[in-house]
Amino acid sequence: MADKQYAIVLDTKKCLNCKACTVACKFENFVPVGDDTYRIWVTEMPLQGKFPRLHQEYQPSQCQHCENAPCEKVCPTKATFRTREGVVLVDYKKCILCKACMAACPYDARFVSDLHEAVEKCTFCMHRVSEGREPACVETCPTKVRVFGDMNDPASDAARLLSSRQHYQLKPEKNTRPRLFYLA
Amino acid sequence: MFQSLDKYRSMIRINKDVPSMPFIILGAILLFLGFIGVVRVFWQGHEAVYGVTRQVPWGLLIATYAYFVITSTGLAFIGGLGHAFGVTVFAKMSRRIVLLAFIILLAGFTQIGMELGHPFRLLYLFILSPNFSAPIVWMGLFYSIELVILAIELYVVFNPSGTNHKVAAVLGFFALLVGIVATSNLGFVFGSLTARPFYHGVYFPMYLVVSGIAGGAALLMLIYNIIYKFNVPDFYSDAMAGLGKLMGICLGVMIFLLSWKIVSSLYTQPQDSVEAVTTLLKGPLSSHFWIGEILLALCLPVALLLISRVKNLKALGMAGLAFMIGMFFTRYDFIVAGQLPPMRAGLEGAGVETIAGLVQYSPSVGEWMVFALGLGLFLFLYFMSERFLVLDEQTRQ
Amino acid sequence: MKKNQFFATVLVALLIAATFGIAMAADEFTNTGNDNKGKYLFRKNCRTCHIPGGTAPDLSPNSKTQAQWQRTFKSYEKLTCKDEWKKLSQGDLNDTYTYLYNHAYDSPQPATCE
Amino acid sequence: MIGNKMTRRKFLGISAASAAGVAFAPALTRVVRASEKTNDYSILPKGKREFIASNCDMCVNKCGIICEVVEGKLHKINPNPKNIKSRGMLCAKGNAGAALPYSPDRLKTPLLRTGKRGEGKWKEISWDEAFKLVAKNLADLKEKYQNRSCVAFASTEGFQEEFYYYLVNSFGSMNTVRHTTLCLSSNIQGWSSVFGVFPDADLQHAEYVIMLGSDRAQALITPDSVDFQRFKPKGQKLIVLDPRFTETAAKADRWYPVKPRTDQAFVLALINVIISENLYDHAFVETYTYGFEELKNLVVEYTPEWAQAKCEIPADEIRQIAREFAYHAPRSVIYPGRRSAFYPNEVYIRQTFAILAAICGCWDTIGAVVPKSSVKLNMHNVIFPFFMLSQPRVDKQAVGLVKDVVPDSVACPMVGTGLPVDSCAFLSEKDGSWGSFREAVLQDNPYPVRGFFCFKQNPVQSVPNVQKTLTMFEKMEFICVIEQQMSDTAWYADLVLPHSTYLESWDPVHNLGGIEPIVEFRQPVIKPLFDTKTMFEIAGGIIHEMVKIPSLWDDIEPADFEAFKKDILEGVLDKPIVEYIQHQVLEYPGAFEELLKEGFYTPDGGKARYGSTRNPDFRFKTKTGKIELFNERYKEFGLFPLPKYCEPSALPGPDQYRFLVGRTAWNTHTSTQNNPYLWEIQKENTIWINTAEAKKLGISQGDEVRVKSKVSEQTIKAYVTEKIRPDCVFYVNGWGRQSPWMSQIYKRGASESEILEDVLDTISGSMCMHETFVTITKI
Repeated sequence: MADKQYAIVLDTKKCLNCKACTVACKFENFVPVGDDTYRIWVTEMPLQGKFPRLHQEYQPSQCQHCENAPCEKVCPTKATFRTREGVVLVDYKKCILCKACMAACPYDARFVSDLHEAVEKCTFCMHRVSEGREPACVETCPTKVRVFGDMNDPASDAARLLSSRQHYQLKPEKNTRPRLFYLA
Repeated sequence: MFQSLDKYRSMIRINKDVPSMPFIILGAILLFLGFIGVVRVFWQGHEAVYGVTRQVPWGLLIATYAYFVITSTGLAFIGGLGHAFGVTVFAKMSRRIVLLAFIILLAGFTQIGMELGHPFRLLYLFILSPNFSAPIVWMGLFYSIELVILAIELYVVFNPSGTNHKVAAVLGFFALLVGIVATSNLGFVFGSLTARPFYHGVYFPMYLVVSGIAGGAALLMLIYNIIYKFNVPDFYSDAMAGLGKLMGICLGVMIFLLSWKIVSSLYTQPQDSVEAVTTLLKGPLSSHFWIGEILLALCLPVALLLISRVKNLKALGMAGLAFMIGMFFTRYDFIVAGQLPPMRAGLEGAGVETIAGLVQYSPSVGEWMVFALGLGLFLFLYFMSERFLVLDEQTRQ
Repeated sequence: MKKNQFFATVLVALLIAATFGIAMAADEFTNTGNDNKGKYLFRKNCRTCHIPGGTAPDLSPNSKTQAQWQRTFKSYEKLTCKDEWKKLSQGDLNDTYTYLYNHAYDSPQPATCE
Repeated sequence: MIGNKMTRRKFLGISAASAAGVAFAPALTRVVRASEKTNDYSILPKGKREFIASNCDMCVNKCGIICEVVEGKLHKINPNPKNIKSRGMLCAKGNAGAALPYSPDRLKTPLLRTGKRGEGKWKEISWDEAFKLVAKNLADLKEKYQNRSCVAFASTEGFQEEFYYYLVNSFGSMNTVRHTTLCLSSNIQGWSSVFGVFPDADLQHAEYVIMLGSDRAQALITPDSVDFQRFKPKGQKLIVLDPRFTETAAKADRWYPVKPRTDQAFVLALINVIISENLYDHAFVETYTYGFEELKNLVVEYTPEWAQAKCEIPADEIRQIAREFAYHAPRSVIYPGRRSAFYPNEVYIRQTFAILAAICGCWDTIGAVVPKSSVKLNMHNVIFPFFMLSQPRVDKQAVGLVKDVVPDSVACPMVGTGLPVDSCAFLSEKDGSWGSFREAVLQDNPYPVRGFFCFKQNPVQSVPNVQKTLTMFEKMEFICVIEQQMSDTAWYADLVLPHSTYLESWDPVHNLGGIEPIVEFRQPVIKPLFDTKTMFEIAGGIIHEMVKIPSLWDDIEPADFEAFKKDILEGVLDKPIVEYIQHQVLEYPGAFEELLKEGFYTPDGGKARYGSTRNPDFRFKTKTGKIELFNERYKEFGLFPLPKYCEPSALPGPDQYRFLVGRTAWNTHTSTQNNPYLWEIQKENTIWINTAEAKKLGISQGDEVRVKSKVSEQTIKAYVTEKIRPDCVFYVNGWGRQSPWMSQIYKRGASESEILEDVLDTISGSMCMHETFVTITKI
């Protein structure tokens, strides 16, 4: 396991619901303005309780970069593939826009991009990561909800958070083994 | 060279008995509408013309694709029964069966061709970079083979030197087999979607095959009634009765499968499945479901078959008509229902818009136009064939 | 004698002048002048030297409290630049005072000399 | 957050997507290579790629940015991780700034009105014509009214504002009006009344934080919005009081939906408990403060039980909070807040906060409130002439002018003499009070004001009671607006001058005071896209035309005129702006190069500065030189010297709701809503109504409702929620726009400035934003 295994650890308790990450992602990745065109999002979780005893959480999310990615399995042309670092990517040139991956994704993380003429989604900003920079959403976040790092490197912030804090993944019942970890 | 063409002359005639002209004209109009749709798609792009969304990526065109190609494999199944399994009653229908199967498969291909963003890319990527874990690859492969088999079959049944029955039997067998495999793979395109429990599993591969056979029978019963103006000669009564019985059996199996699908889905887990079935039973798709799927596709044909005791050929035609209309809704419902429960709740900021917990989909004008293209192609080609080709074994003899 | 007389006269004159000056200053310098003009005068007359890196310490209205400005104006004769002061009319001095007093360190609206 | 869900429609999404695609996609043609074999993930075209450090101008925070420019086109604005003020963050607005230069709604050339005002008929003119026109109008107005102050100049903070003041001072008007009285003036005044300055909170180290009416999670302020969650010390407790369940409330350990207008009662009770239980910092009070005995006597009656009756927070919990606050002192923060005035007693509310901090010794030490330090910059010592025809501010003697907007019963208990004092007494004279300024102009008292200039401000959207603002505009013979887009104010102008964006121009450096002071500046990131100019160039252009008109200079000394031309024009405006900047940082060798590289500068590496005032000899900027618990200055002015609690003069009537205002994290005041990347987050505003009240009124989610106040009525969609007190309703500001050139947001939602009544806080001159009561009816 010499390769890095990238993951994002999220401490949603710090999320201000400020949407900085969603806008940063759009510019970084040429995602056009539009209701359906977004790679990441910040969900306002249901308000709990009755006035004046209220509680609310905010949940930023994106493509989960599943180890067992349903989208990869159903892609007829191998346009969707996993890199050695465990990042699920789309080779836009190979996409025939059958949209099977969109139907297969339990996280609704994919959409049709007019710009790429292919299905696109979060790439963990691999173009930045390969330059030694953090993904745009990670970098821009005021409170640093997201921590990006290598799970194989025990010294990385991400790995330390995972080993020291309780965490969960989204839709574990789908057996997708996401690379997005939410701190409890 | 012309001499060699001469032998085909016996295959060509102008058949004025068949009421083909209205259908040819209708087909031409639909083709024209479809052509406009195609131009729009190329001009404005898929995203602008189609009503599909991020949450409902598969819409009307997948439904119409399924509607056409599954009916085609149903026809191939019936043809195969005649050729390969000695069910001789259908042999007299073999030209129409093969022709229908071939044309309707072509119509189906127009739908998927217009639905895919890069249909031409598909042609070489299926060879250069196939992903064998993807059901779409197998579906594509088997439908392509099916098209080739049907094309050869077409050549064989229209061979003026007479049909080579051995070859026809082998081809028929493979058409039947590949058809079943292709359609069940189409079912598995959905069956593989673990994200959407309504689709997931073996139900759709089975249901699509059975309903396809019923559809093939229904289409044949309807077509014969049309070309004989609801006065099908006795010559065909045994074949028609055979079709009626076959359809009856399929309907029975369909009712059986559907009932258990619905009942099992209504249990509390998985939730998406409950929600999808609820959209059919009392949700946004309930009118389609109860009128189209239950009344037209199942109850009415069953009633007509039972009442006529599979003897009244008009009733069979009516049953076929009802089923073909109802089946359209069945296909549409099955595509849409599974996608209406959202993968993420429609909470603020989620980017998902829901009404009563469900995402919305309704086909756009552009999508209807592309459907018109497929339907028009089918009507135009088939009734042109009726008009200009010798399709009856009887008249040939 | 003559010498002494001269000195005494000068001393008396100075005393009188000083007393008069103080009395006048105390009476005349009020913060009801034109502080807009005062700002202009302060910049023109004082800030030529009282700037960072200038020949005199940097000065702004908020360099002193109101009381300190009051004292400064009362006894400007003690300042090395008193000759410059004398070139100004009483009105101009009062306007300058108004500006400095109104924007002094402990005033309701302290100002730096931007 | 608000209403984005209910307004989403697929077909709109498509049209917006394609429109935006057309607008922005050509900004860069991207190249995409994501393939398994090559491991090449680049998405940018090969070409010259630069990272240019600069400074954000999407709001007031001036966060550090690093702009990624590819082949001369701006691809992305990234946060500057080194910037100590913004702590390496960049919010949604800051990111969306990358779309600003390329906006199709930008003003591209000077526009002269040809139709009626507000009709929207414009003629493109050259800059030369525009400068001549402005100079001529200034000369004409000066001649006609024999008073330079007959032209008013509105502006708001910004790096180029100082050049606007070059224009103002070259003309000699005293009537300038800034954003302060719609902003922090009451807050600054309240804290300054005690400490002489307005401090910052050290949220990074505080163990106990009380926030009253500050939504730091949404109304983003750096570094506070970062610190209060990111660097929150383990175990830090956050107490939030707000009538709305804001994102900040969602982060709180305890949230109290405090009854509006009673925050002061809560804090007075804290002081009461802390003094009566002897929990205050004796040594600190002894050494640094003045007037403790008077304070002690005042708060005797303000028991937690008394406060509970006012603010609806249980007395036990008030007691507990007081004890906890005192226990954690000095690492306790009563958050100073950064917002406009809500109530007429706003200054006293803030004074009460400051007093609480003072008696607990939570001052100028780690984890407390800390006075801002600053980096001294080298000023341009320019002297503007003194014009004989400059009359004092029109609102100089505001007493009497503002009676209509100051309810007697409000003024009475607070102001000893019964009437407000001069509205400018507690403001920097440059700031002016919008409320009293507008009254004075409307009344032509004491003289007519007939010209109006506006730079970066948008009074039509931001000053309560928009009808009055428009009536004021009707009086004007010439209105000139300098803007980037056709704001609602620009829409009513006679001449609109297009200003360059912050990404296309040099800006002078500015010192940002704080616990860690920093100097920020801007440099051009991309070449100007259109025929726009900066305020530096505009001021120069206009002044050059002005010096050609002799009548503009007949009330100054000829020598002054010559000096003016030499000092102001030749000395500053005619030179490259870079020289101006270099002069500013002359004292710090290498600073300019550092600025070019990093976009900011700190002389000492940005160390936090504590304790500069913790010296018994330190003289605070108060009358006594001490931390004043008893304010001698107020006494002098006839105001209550202590934060005496006074009952609200006005309360919502039956069927009325108190109207609240607030912000979101993705828009700045009224200036960013038209940015497509922010618009897609929120496409219009809605009115928040408590679920139970909505039920009573028969209103369901998304219904259109009519909102009626004393001054206006509007329709807006309802957002039915548990997140607001039943007796309040809420809008987020910046919607219901009047300018059709704000293409995405024109007439979407409803405008807060239209529904708000104009009520003045007479001490700070602030507009009170929560003193409007409305009725709601379903349409």
